[in-house]
Amino acid sequence: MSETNQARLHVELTDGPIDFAALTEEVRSPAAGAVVLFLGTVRELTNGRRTVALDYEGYPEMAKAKMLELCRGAAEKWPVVGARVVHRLGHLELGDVSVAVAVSCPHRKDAFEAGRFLIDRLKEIVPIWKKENWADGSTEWVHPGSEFTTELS
Amino acid sequence: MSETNQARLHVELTDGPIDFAALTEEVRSPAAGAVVLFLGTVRELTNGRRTVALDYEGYPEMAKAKMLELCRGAAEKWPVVGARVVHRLGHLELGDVSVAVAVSCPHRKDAFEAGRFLIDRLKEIVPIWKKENWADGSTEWVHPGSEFTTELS
Amino acid sequence: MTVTVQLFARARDLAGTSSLELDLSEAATVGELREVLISQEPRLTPIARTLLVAVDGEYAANDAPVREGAEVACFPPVSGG
Amino acid sequence: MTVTVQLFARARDLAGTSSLELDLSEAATVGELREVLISQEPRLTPIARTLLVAVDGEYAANDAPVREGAEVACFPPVSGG
Repeated sequence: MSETNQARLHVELTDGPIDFAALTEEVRSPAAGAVVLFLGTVRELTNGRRTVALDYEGYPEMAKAKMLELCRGAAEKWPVVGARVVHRLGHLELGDVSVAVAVSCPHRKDAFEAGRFLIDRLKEIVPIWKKENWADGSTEWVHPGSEFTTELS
Repeated sequence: MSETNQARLHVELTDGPIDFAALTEEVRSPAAGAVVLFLGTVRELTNGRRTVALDYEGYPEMAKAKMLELCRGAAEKWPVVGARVVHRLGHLELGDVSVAVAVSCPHRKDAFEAGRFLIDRLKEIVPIWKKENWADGSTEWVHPGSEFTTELS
Repeated sequence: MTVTVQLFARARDLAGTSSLELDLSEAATVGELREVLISQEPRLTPIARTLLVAVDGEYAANDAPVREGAEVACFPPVSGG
Repeated sequence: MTVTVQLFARARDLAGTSSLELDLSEAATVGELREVLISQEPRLTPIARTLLVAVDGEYAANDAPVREGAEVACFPPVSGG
């Protein structure tokens, strides 16, 4: 089977900045006419509250296994030429890139759908958690679906 | 009005390689939690035929005006923090990036939709044309909706 | 009046030139411009049906007026991206 | 048998530790593990309802078995990205 027909998939967790330009280069290919890169970045405002930083924690082995599972799932649903999923852990400042998804397909519709699938599902099943560092000095784990009080740090 | 509320939009035509990493950096912002980059690249196979290169020609003033019009349209439909649309003209080899769209929004759903809108509409209304250089030595303008014979070069 | 028409892509290749001067009536429309264009340059006939016309940077329908000094361009359906 | 449970995020913060040893019956299920976890570490009660359990890297339902030597982790709903 030629390289063209093999979906080249790679996932990574990192404590440092994500080199999204390199990820994008890695999925480019003459077999693909379309590349979609998604970056999640640390946003200042969430429901009107001001964030100064986020701390990301992961369950590394399972997180990587689930990220690779998602890449394989995408490659089953769409003609993926290459896919990369990288998540950063640790302390991130405003504007920092927390997650990058890069995917290439022959045509753009598939590349957009595969990219959207990868980030949507990552947020649902990959065991990584973020803690908000609010501007008022409090911190708070973000756990969708659970209700809890703010812990003042 | 703060910078956060101003959609920073920029379009460009270029004869050289597109620095998509720089474009992506330009739309990043603490006001945006999501960045989507789309790259169109020169694909080797189209309906089973082998391409060796593409030549892109544009009607520059109108192309840039239409690209900016699309950015403004996107910024009306979605909360766009920043958008960049760059198209390359001239002779492109296999794998080269012909077009780049970078867009940032507070949330990923909007960023994906705005990115998809920009590239879909670009292909419909921006006056740029590509000529296929097939591996068999023939060349052919790609003009959707028109039927024409192949011109042997 | 005389109007200069820019041609692009396959339209330019077929006509063998990137611009043409057309003699139009004073109250000419885009539709009339198309007719004069094809009669003056019949090599454009194969793409006459799909040819697009832009006047001053905007796509123009056949009933749109063409004023003296307007920037006019004719070209096939676009295929960028 | 004794099973080590890794805790993450708010679960670790509430328990004040990143892992706990639990004494389980030989034919224990994930459901039993949850009960033992909360009774041994009642500070996890506020998130007991939403706590997820992974066994050997896979999400596990309450009726799934927990075998000796399995890698077990308990954590709140994920919030990466």
